[in-house]
Amino acid sequence: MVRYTSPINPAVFPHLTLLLLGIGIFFTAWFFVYEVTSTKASRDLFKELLLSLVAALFSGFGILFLLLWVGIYV
Amino acid sequence: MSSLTSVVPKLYQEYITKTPKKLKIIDAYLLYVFLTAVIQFVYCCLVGTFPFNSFLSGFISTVSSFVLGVCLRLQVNPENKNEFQGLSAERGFADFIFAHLVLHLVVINFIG
Amino acid sequence: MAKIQYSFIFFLYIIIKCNGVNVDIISSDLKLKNVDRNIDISSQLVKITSKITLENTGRAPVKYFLYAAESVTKDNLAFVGFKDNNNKDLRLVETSVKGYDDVKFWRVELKEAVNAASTVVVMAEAVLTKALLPYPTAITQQEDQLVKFNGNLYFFSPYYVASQKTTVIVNTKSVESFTKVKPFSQQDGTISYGPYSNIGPFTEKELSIHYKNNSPFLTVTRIERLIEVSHWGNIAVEETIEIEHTGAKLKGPFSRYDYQQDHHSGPASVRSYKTLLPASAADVYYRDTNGNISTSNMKVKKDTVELDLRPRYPLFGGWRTHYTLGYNVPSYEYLYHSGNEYLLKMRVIDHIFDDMQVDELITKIILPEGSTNIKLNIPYPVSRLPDNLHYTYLDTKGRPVVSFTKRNVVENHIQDFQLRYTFPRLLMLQEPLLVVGFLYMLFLCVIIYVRLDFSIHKAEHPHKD
Amino acid sequence: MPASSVEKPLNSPNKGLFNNTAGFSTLITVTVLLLAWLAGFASRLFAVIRFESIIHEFDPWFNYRSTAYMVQHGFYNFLNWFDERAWYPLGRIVGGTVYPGLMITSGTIHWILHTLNIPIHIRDICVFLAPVFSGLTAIATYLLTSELWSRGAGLFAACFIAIVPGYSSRSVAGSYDNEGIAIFALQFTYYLWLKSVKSGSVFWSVCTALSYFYMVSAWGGYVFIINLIPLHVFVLLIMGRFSQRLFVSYTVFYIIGLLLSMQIPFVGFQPIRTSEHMAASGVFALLMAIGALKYLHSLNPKGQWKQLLILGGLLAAAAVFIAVVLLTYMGVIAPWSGRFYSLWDTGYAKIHIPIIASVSEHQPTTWSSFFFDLHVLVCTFPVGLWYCIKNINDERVFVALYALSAVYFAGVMVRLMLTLTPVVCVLAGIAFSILLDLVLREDELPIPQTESEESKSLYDKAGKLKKRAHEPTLPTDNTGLGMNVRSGILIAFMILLMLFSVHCTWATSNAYSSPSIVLASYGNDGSRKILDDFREAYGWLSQNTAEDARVMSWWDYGYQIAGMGNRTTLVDNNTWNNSHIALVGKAMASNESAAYEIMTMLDVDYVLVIFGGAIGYSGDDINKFIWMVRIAEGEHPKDIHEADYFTERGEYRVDSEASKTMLNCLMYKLSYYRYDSGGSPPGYDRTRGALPGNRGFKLTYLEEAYTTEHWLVRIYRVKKPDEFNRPRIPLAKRIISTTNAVSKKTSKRRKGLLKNKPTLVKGKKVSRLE
Repeated sequence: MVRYTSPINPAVFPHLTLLLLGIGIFFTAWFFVYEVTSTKASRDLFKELLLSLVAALFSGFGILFLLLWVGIYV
Repeated sequence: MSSLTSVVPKLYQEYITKTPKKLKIIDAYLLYVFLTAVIQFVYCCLVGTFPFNSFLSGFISTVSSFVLGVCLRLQVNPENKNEFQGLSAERGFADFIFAHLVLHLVVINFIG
Repeated sequence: MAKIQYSFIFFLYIIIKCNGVNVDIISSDLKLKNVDRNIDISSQLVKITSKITLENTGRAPVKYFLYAAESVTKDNLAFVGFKDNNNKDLRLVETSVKGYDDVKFWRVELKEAVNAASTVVVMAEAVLTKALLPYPTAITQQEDQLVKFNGNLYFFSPYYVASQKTTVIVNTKSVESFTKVKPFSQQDGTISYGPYSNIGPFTEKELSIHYKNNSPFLTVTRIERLIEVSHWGNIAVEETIEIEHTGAKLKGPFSRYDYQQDHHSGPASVRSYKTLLPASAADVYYRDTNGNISTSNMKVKKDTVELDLRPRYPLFGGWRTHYTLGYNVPSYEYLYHSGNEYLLKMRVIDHIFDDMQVDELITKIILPEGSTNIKLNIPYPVSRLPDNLHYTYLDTKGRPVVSFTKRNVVENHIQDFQLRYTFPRLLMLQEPLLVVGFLYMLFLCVIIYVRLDFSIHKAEHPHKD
Repeated sequence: MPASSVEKPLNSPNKGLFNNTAGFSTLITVTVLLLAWLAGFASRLFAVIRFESIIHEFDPWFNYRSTAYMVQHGFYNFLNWFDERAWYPLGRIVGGTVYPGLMITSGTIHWILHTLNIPIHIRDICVFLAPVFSGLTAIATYLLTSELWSRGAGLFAACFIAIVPGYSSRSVAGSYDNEGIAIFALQFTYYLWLKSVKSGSVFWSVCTALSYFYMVSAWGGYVFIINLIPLHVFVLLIMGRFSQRLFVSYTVFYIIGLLLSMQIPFVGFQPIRTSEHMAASGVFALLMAIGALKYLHSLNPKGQWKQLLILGGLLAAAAVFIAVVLLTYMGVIAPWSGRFYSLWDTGYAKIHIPIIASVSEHQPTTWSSFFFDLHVLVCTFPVGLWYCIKNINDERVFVALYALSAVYFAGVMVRLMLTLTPVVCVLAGIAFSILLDLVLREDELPIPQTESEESKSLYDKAGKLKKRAHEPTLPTDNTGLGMNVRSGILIAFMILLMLFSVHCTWATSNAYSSPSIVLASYGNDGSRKILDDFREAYGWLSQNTAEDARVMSWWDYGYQIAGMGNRTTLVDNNTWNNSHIALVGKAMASNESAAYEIMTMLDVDYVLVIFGGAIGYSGDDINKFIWMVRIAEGEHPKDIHEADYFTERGEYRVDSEASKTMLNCLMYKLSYYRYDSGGSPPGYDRTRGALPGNRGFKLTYLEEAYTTEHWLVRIYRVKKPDEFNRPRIPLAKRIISTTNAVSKKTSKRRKGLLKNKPTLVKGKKVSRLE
């Protein structure tokens, strides 16, 4: 039995949060801009799905680390 | 005042000829609702308004049905196309239904 | 299923332990050659330490001996412990003896058997709570608190005691009255009795001391200790504590003027006390239902974090207060693992204030969602409460909660429990993926909404134009 | 989904041509709104950061307590909640005497979060509700302004309202009061109303009615809506702007709104029974009449219908007016309530209802507070108003009326500054947008509309995105009329906006972010010391008194005692029963033995007084005492005379020159009992700068139960009859005083509900909604 430490050092939570959330927000913005600007004809479902998936992934992990950073240890 | 008496039949004539059939149906409905309201009002004057909220909800629901009917009539009337831009007759009817939905939910709640 | 089974076995174990299926007989071979007893009644607790020299007068070696508590004290007895010469704890088992139904017995198992005609020295320690009664029961703000101690003048034992001595530490010169059985002597702060020789088994004689005791008489009426384990590297501890001043009640008015003018005013009242937290404790908060209690200081020392807690108001006799104290500790201090097997080693209860007495303790341990195979090991008997589930951030099926309760707890109970469980590491990804999934659903809704939007418009367009 | 809702108005004007810019300008709009929300939220957190997450002031404690009750016991139990902890021995039917919108809102949020397994304490939800709603208000303001003028103006308005002190004064974190959500409901209702007038759609009218319903459930200020919208309609009628759209939107809104508003138990049948609501029904009837006449006219457009129409309209109006007056006269419709009179005649309250006048927030507004609360906006909003009137249309009539009426009301009562603030923001947003438009447009001739909007939205973030904003202007250095003038104006604007945001932050942080139950004092070295005496006392009450103990205090502290101390109170901030309050005032103003009679009659166990003399806290009971005397005198003119409490020269003093009555009244004795600490000389009262005139006295009927560390709160226990040697009181006298009190209590029951603390601390807000 060895002492258990977190898989990610708590000291980097803030950096991870900012980085991941930043990327996440960028993709989210891209996604929404795409949704707004594209017309019915020019819309590409695959691109939409991909963009939203990337956005969701990054923001999801970003939010998790945000929670950890502010002290909500889930 | 004499002009008034002469005007009434003329108005009636105008109405019969100019109004589309669809609107006439609505007018019939309006008349019916109006009569219901009058009956309720007479009833409350004669008997009293005891469960006041029930009377109110009944009376107001007829009044609002009337108002909504009038609104529907206005929106459906092809003469008013310019007034209500972007509102089709179907949209008007959908709105009418929606308003009634809200109205009757509240009335049911209020009537006790 | 497995969990239920384990808890069942555990309960069975407790039941066996508590009911004292063991029946012993008092061996007539054993004799106490000498007993040196120390009764410390200077705080709110009665702490009795006795040095017992045990002699085997029989022929066969003896592996164990019995310890007894008189019927009066047995309800107040919070803790009993034995150590041998090398300061090692000895195993204790509760037991009973036929014919002595109202006496409580423990069987103390010695490390090595005592051979015939040889002696062994053991140290006994017992802590009594609520054995000091304030008398008078109500005092005014300026008065000192007087308490009465009633005990046994002789060491209570199922064996014949050849010689014994008792020292009572009162830590004050103002003793109103005390039992005088010769030989005795009173020096400043202590009263000594004995040596008395040749006292028979189960002898009781009243020892009564009435003296001034202004030490804080605080009772924790209820403490709920919540330990929440997160595998992201943190263990959160939160204690909800209700405290009552159980000394002499305050009679008459409370005067702020007197209290402020004269720092000796309210000698029996408690302005503040110190709580020691683990050295790694961080993010400490101290609040009650109305918000933060701003009157507290924190000092970080080398091996502890010392909190100087001041309740919102000074506590006089009969006054109560309640608060919540919480902090975080990093997981590597208390959590061990090998592969997916985890072991949590933490204190059942932590320090609240010196010489604390706790009426009711409830400890709850919240494990990460998905933990299975939970096994709990506690150094002394407690009653285990049914397991349940706790829901918090990003939970789906709930986190398992292990909880147990114990009454009458004192400082000697600050010991580690061990909790083993299995947790697949991959499950840690469940929480972020939940967020990701949720966000993705949101985006999908937008995608669908954008398409849906057009279909409605289409229906209307032809009519419009 | 803000993005999608913004998308539509945007796409329509720039279809095709500016497809890409459309996307980016939406992005910018959304970003600016989000930033406005964030900035508004953050600037309201001063109290939380400086102190903690805690409910502020007085009324919020009641709201919090009832929310907690609702969360614990469920909505239906809440509606039927009879609170026996208040107004002992009368009790209070809470469900029927509150606007439940606030509690329902936070209760719903709590419920949703808990179904999602987010265990946030209801207190935190209550604390942060107002800041969150300020963001929604910003969005509603944006929508309203874009409906009125342009999206650029909308962004300006949204940013203004997010941080303007006039609004944040009522919505800082912790000030959990009805106004916090009501302003959102107000703005949103107005937005929907304009939308429905514009489109004439039944759907939008119904939405207006629903939003109005939310407003009714949230705040007594809904009366403002139900009078302003009819006024709008009426003015449009007078201006000859009747249209069928107007007919549709108003009639539907009125009738459904009427029905919905009566669903709130506290409002009940008021909408058809009281004068305040009559204007709306009058306009409704008038509109019906005009609609009918118009219809007849449309059937036969020939003839002298015009005159007939006008005549008919006037006749209908006259008939409606006479009917209302008649009904009022006959008593079917209740006349205006006292508070409304005080809106017309500022002197009314002073003369007739001391309890209303005793509240600082019902004083007329001073000029400086206009500037303090609105800063640069107060100077610019007339510009917006001017432009609105210049380019008038149906909606702009509305905003003009809104502005004018709100200015009037804000002038009458400090509290109503709150209704002025949103419209000022809207108009100032319009003004700024026009001015910037003027300055920028000529620069960028090739890129019209969209670009200017974009740069405008950049400018919005006064201070934040400023640098980038200069870029588009500087490079286009063509001939324009005086580049220097223009950039000069631009820079002046920038400075103005920056000053504005600095002022907003400063005002919010210094004037409006004090929880008032936790006080902070600053030492000479800048170190901060927290004075937590209120919670110390309430904590003591809740832990160390009997569960059913009854605490007598002045009504200001009723809600706090109930909320934090969890004990029964006699009077509280819901001042519906003036005679009960007067009785407490009388007890405080009488001498000890007379007060004891009253206290035994009311079963009082403890008496709580606030005494600031030791630390120099000016809002204490001795300073409020003169209002107690006045209110008591109003109900018991035989026993209490205001003049007795003044010196012969008419001064209000506590030192040895004070009047004898003053020195022997209960309030005085409880405040100064054994008060000998403080600076030099001992017993010096730092609040009033005087040495108390009566010292060293003993209390016969009460004993000190607890006094907090800084003497701020003093609690006394009322002794039971067997605990003291009762001085002989002639039996006859006792009987008289009791019967007196009883008869007074029933004789005059005025339904004045006004509250709050009479401290006249400048710029300090006092909570109360009605």
